Amino acid sequence: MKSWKFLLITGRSLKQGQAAEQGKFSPEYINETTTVEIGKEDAEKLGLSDGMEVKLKNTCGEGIFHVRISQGLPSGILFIPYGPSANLLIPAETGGTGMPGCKGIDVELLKER
Amino acid sequence: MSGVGEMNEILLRPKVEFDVPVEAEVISPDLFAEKSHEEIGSLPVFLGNRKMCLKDLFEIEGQSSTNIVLEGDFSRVKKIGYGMSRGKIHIKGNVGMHTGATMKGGEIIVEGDAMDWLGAEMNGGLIWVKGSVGHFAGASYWGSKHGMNRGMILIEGNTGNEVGKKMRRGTIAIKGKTGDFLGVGMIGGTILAFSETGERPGAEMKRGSIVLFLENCTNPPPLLPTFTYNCTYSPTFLRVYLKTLRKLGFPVKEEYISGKYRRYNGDIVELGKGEILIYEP
Amino acid sequence: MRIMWINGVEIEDTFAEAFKMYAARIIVTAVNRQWALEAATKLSGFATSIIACGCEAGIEAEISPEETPDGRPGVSVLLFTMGKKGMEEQLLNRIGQTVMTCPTTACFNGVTSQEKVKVGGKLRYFGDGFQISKLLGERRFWRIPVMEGEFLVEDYFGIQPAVGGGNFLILGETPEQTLKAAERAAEASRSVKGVVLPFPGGIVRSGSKAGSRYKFLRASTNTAFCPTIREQVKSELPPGVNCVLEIVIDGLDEEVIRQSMKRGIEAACIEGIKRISAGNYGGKLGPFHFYLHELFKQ
Amino acid sequence: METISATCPFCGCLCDDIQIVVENGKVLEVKNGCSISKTLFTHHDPDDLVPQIEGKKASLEEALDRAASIIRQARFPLVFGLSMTSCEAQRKAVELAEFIGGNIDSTSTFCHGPTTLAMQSVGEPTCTLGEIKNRADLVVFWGCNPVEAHPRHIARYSVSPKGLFNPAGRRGRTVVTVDVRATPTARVSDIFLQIQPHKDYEVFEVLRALLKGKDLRIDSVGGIPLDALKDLVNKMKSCKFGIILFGMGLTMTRGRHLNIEAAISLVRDLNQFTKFLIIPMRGHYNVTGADAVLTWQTGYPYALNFSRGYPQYNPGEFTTVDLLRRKEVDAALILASDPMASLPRQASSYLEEIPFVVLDCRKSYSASFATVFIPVAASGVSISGTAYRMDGVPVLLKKVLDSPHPTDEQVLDGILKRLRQR
Amino acid sequence: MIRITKGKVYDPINGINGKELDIWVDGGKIVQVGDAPDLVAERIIDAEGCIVMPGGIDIHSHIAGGKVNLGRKLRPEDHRKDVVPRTETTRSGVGHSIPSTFVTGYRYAQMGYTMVMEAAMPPLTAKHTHEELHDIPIIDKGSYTLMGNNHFILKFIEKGEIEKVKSFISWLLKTTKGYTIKIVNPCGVESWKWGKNVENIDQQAADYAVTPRQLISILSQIADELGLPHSIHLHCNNIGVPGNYETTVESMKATGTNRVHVTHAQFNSYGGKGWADIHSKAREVVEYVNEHPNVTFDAGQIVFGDTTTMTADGPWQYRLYLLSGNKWVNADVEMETSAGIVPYTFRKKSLVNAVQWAIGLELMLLAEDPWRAFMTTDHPNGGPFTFYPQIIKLLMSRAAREEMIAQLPRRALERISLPQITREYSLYEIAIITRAAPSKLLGLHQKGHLGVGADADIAIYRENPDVEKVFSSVQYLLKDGEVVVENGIVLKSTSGRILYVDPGEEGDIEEYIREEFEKFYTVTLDGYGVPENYLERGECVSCG
Repeated sequence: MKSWKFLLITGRSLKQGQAAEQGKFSPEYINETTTVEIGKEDAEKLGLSDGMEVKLKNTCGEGIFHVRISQGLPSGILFIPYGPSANLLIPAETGGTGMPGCKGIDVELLKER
Repeated sequence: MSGVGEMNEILLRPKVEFDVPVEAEVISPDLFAEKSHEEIGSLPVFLGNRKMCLKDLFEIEGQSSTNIVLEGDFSRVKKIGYGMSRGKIHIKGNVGMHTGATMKGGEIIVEGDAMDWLGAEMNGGLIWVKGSVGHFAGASYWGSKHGMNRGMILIEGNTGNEVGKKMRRGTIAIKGKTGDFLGVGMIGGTILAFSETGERPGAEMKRGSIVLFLENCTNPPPLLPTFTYNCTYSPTFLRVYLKTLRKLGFPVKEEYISGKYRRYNGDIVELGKGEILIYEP
Repeated sequence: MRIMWINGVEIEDTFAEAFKMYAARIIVTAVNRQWALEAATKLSGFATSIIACGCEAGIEAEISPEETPDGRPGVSVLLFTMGKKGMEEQLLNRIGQTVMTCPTTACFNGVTSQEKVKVGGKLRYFGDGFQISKLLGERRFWRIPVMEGEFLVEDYFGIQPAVGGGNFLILGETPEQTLKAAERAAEASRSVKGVVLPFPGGIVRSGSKAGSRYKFLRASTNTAFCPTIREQVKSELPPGVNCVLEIVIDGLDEEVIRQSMKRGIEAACIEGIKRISAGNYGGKLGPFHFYLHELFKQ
Repeated sequence: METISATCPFCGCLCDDIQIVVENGKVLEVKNGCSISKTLFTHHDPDDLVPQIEGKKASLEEALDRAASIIRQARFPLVFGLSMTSCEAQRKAVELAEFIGGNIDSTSTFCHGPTTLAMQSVGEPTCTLGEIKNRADLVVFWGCNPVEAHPRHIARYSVSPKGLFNPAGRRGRTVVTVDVRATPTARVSDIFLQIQPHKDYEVFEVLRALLKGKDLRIDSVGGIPLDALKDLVNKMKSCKFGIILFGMGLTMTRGRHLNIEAAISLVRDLNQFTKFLIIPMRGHYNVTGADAVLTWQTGYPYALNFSRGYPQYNPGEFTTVDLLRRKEVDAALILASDPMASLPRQASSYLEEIPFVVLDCRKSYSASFATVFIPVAASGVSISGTAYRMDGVPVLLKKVLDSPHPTDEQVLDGILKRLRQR
Repeated sequence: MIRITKGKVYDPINGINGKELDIWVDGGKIVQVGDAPDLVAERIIDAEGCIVMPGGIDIHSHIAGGKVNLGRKLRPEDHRKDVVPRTETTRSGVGHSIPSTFVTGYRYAQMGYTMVMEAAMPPLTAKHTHEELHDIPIIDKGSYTLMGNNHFILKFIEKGEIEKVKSFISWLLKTTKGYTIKIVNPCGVESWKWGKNVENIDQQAADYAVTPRQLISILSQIADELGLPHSIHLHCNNIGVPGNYETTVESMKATGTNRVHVTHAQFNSYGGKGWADIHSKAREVVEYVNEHPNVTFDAGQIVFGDTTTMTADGPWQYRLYLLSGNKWVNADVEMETSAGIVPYTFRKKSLVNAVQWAIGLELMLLAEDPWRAFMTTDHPNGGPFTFYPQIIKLLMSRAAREEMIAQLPRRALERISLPQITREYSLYEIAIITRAAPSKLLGLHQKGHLGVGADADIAIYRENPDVEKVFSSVQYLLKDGEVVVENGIVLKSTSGRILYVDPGEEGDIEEYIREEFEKFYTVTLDGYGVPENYLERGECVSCG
């Protein structure tokens, strides 16, 4: 399976905030927090389109996400809204500060067939 | 270095594997001196939130000594040698956080690894770690104006981030790799890092010296743009430091003593009187 | 009065009278032996007598790279003054003018002592704010930027009580023989660690006595030992003596002076030397009295 | 049908101008609120929650008994969360943590904990949000995205409102966004500087150097041309009142607290030229309150340990992610947070190895794994109280709907009472 | 019923100076003084060898609120060196310069204090102040509401609408549950919102055509008209600046014959053109006070050592940051005020600090009327309140002062007059400046004395030749008639009262300002104030 290296950023999205209020087990929340955003250019290069499933993995863990193509993302960077799925990929090392590094994480993207 | 069985030393071994942290700043030559076996055994320690006696947690051999030997896994035992002013602690294993923090004198030798805050805000004495250490060795505690103020920390393994943070005086030498922000906010003192270092060494330093040897480092991190190159030369003071380390038995290659170094000053967003010296092979 | 002879030379039963002084030991290192010696020679230059030089100084020894703080060839210089203040002044001026100025050198303290004088701590101002302090253990160094690179000098130099003015006189038949004996004596005296012979080649020809007929002079020529006026004064010279040379020794303590005098006298007792004597002021001025005979007891 | 004034208990904006139309205990309409606020009030349905022990339905009394017994046995327990409840409950949580000699930590641990660390190093020149509205002519959003995280921030406080000394509102301000991605916030800004990930520290250093008039021999830093930064520095120096608003883009990236330290130092230095201040964009509606309550009661804002009967503070040592990663705690009590959803799995998975108690007003991931789950009434929906806005302004939380459940405070008190009787 | 017997009683309000008298306490009040053959006590406190005084009252201390709490948050290094474990009866916390709330209450009580006034409460965050006051045990409390840079007050004055100013102040005191009008660097703090300041009392604020002189004059007038139990509480312009004594004297003059309390006067009694020639002008300031019975002041004495400075005077704190290079917090509060925090160490070796130290004592020793001079450190600005016993000793002993003066730089001596001052306070005078006068200044009739009907807040100290020891720790402290501290140990953590005023002259001002308020504030007007339920034991003190 082919894989590409990316830097992953996790963060808030409006939908995630809203969906959490609808319930952590609501389809809206699950859907939003298993979405990975990718820049248009990268998506084209990798042959990805909205809704396609990809696997993301790194030394912390792995997860399946579905693609959403985003205008704002520069090449080489992925974005996932905060949530249990994103947390599979976030290292718990805090550099002695208490704060895990939730942004700019090395991940590999694998295209599901 | 003294071995076990030597005359007049106190030997401690954990009785159990600790599942929660232990706070034991009483493991200190200052407190063990002139105390009977019984008195030492009654010194207070904390196993999590339970106040206990030293003898509840450790097998103790010997009495009245400033020479302490620790055998076994002490990686969850914190504050060993905290504030000590004399004597010696020899740890034959790993050791927990805050080892030798705020110490004023004496010697701590760790055969294994040490966790975060090793020798934080220390004021004198020597700490020698054969293994690796965590973050903030020789650093300031949160909020403090300055970190290590005197003394020497020698580390043969690797370190975490912010080693020597805000240090004012003293010397830290690291044989292995160092993490990010080596010597951040330094006010003075000297850090010698022999291998690879993480990002942003010397950030916000006012004064002090960071010497990078970058041994086996193929891809050294760029210095911050707020450090500026001055010249390449052979600093005499460095010869004195390296010779001193060698005399103590810390491994230093001959070519470093007579070698040339690139001198950068910074951090210009602060006072700018600090320096990073980079060995030029 | 007992008489003592060494190798046919009479050792007079008298004593050398020495004074309390302060001493400092300065270790000068440089890129090589030559430059270290160059600086050390200048550092200890014009320092024969406290009377007019402000201090007495000399090269004590060369030091191998293994023994110097920075692992480079070094030279140790001993410098003697009467007081602490004078020492501070002398070290500051001399190190500033002769060591700092000399290519590649560095300058370290060679005396561990409670008492000390600030040197690097004052010289540092030459750095115009760009000087850098380094504290290693209990020792502080100053790095002063100079055109060639950096001058490294120790913050404080230890000073210790010392002994100045150990001496003996070589009374010979001819100037040639006396000079030869004095040269041998100087070399032997110098071989003791902890002493220096501040005069040229370790030898002084113009020995002095305290006082003078002129009010403005505190000391004047040692008339009792001047052969050319033997008959005009109350002379101490035995018959046949036509030349006298003196060896003057400053040392860190009495014992090294004793050793140094002993070795020097032994070396001086060669053919053509009539007598070995010593300079004193009747025991009124200095607390240290080195009786020549006692040097050779036991 | 009645209209009730409310304060929105979602984000650190704590908008207190919400009007809620209620009929028969049902919310019909949420006026003034953002889309999240509307969802929050309309989706509030606590009725299906019951106390549970190991996944099985239990009475409140049984749940409290079990919770107390878990905590009583623990030697190194953790009390965690606190940021989505009122100060009154937070006070009780501190009392409990102190009584049991445990650790206590809030969600500051993974939002603005690094901001606190930076503040403790260099200080913090800051202000209340009204100062921005009334005075700011330069607003810089750095590593934050209020359009999605604090939906009314821009309209209510920082960009559009007309202020006392800024009658022109939006037109009277220059808005700059610095971010890795072109967020919706970037799109409403006048200037967007796209920065490479992890390069914020370098950019701040360069800005500080430029402010000090230093020449730098570089063309760009962190993907931003030096000329753009020179321009930004000039704008900062020449504005009348500038503000930096920053978020997780600084606290969570490489450098963490030191990124903030650099940002604060820049702002501090700018005060030699003009008025310039900085405000962290706090996320959860009362995480600022958690900081405040902990600080006034103990001296420290988070990452505390009471093992020795007095508070010890040390982020990195007593912070939740570290305590869990190092597997040091032996029990946990979680309120007003959902660590199973919000913490790195590497850390939160340890909770499954120890007994833990969860208090929550809704079904959360943590609740479903908890040894004991106790449903509570939602602060700001069913209970009144106090909460602190991101800028430290205390705001009243109001009761809008009834709840069948006890408050956090009552539950904590119940546990505490059981612990005291022995 | 408790009977305190055999103690030497110092009760200046009732003219009792060290007389042995029985004091009878019941139901939280003093019910009888002297012999009472009819009364039966359930408990007799044997006060032989003890001094009996009313509980101490601190009229100016920063103990609660947003700024204090930011100070706490700022300084973990300050807390680490002074930790306080919990006990069966007390909560844990930290001490030194910014103690946690519980510890603040305990430590005041342990020193025999039963009432403390928080000196600066921003209206917008008044709830915060009250939340913290709630968590300060044992002592009674009140807060001064910051008004010297309030938008509405400045605007109304600018427009000459003095009646509106009065209504607004009345409303604001009630709304914030404040005790009096606090003025900090009037107009200067408003200017600070643009990074500026005012340099004298006739310079207008940056955004309003109002001068400090006008503001001080009008607000002091209004305080008297409203009959507030305490006068305006004034932190003058130009604090900490050499030469500022003129501003201080001018500020006092601006009040005419209206009451005015000049706070931490030490920081405002400097002569000289700069730090190089700073010298004491305590005499000039005190002379004005001595001649004008409408004026009172407190010392703001400094204590050598490390502390945390915090005031609502934003520009001053920024200046102090520039001087010290220490970490700096600034917290501007929209429409109203500001705050700044800078850690600072007062050093004996520092010429400026030595002069400051002397000025505080000079002010106290030169003041002729002890009823108008108050001992404070402006906690924690001059030093932590826990140093009060040391200051009492300095006031009472010239020898103690000389011992300290000997340690100061010699150059300081020509800049101060302290070495020449021979006065020594008596115990009776100490009782005046720390008990009787504060209660009078605050307009409280049931406090600060031991007469029948007074609140039974009584401090009993063990006599000792070292006065510092006497006042460091009480033998007994009775609060509202209950023994809460014994032998320095807190036995019971009770709740004190919150005192506030409601002058009742707000009229319809709330509705008048509503629109403007909601336009420029970021909270709703209805959510602005402090609801009654924040005050566990609220007590409204009457005006007029």
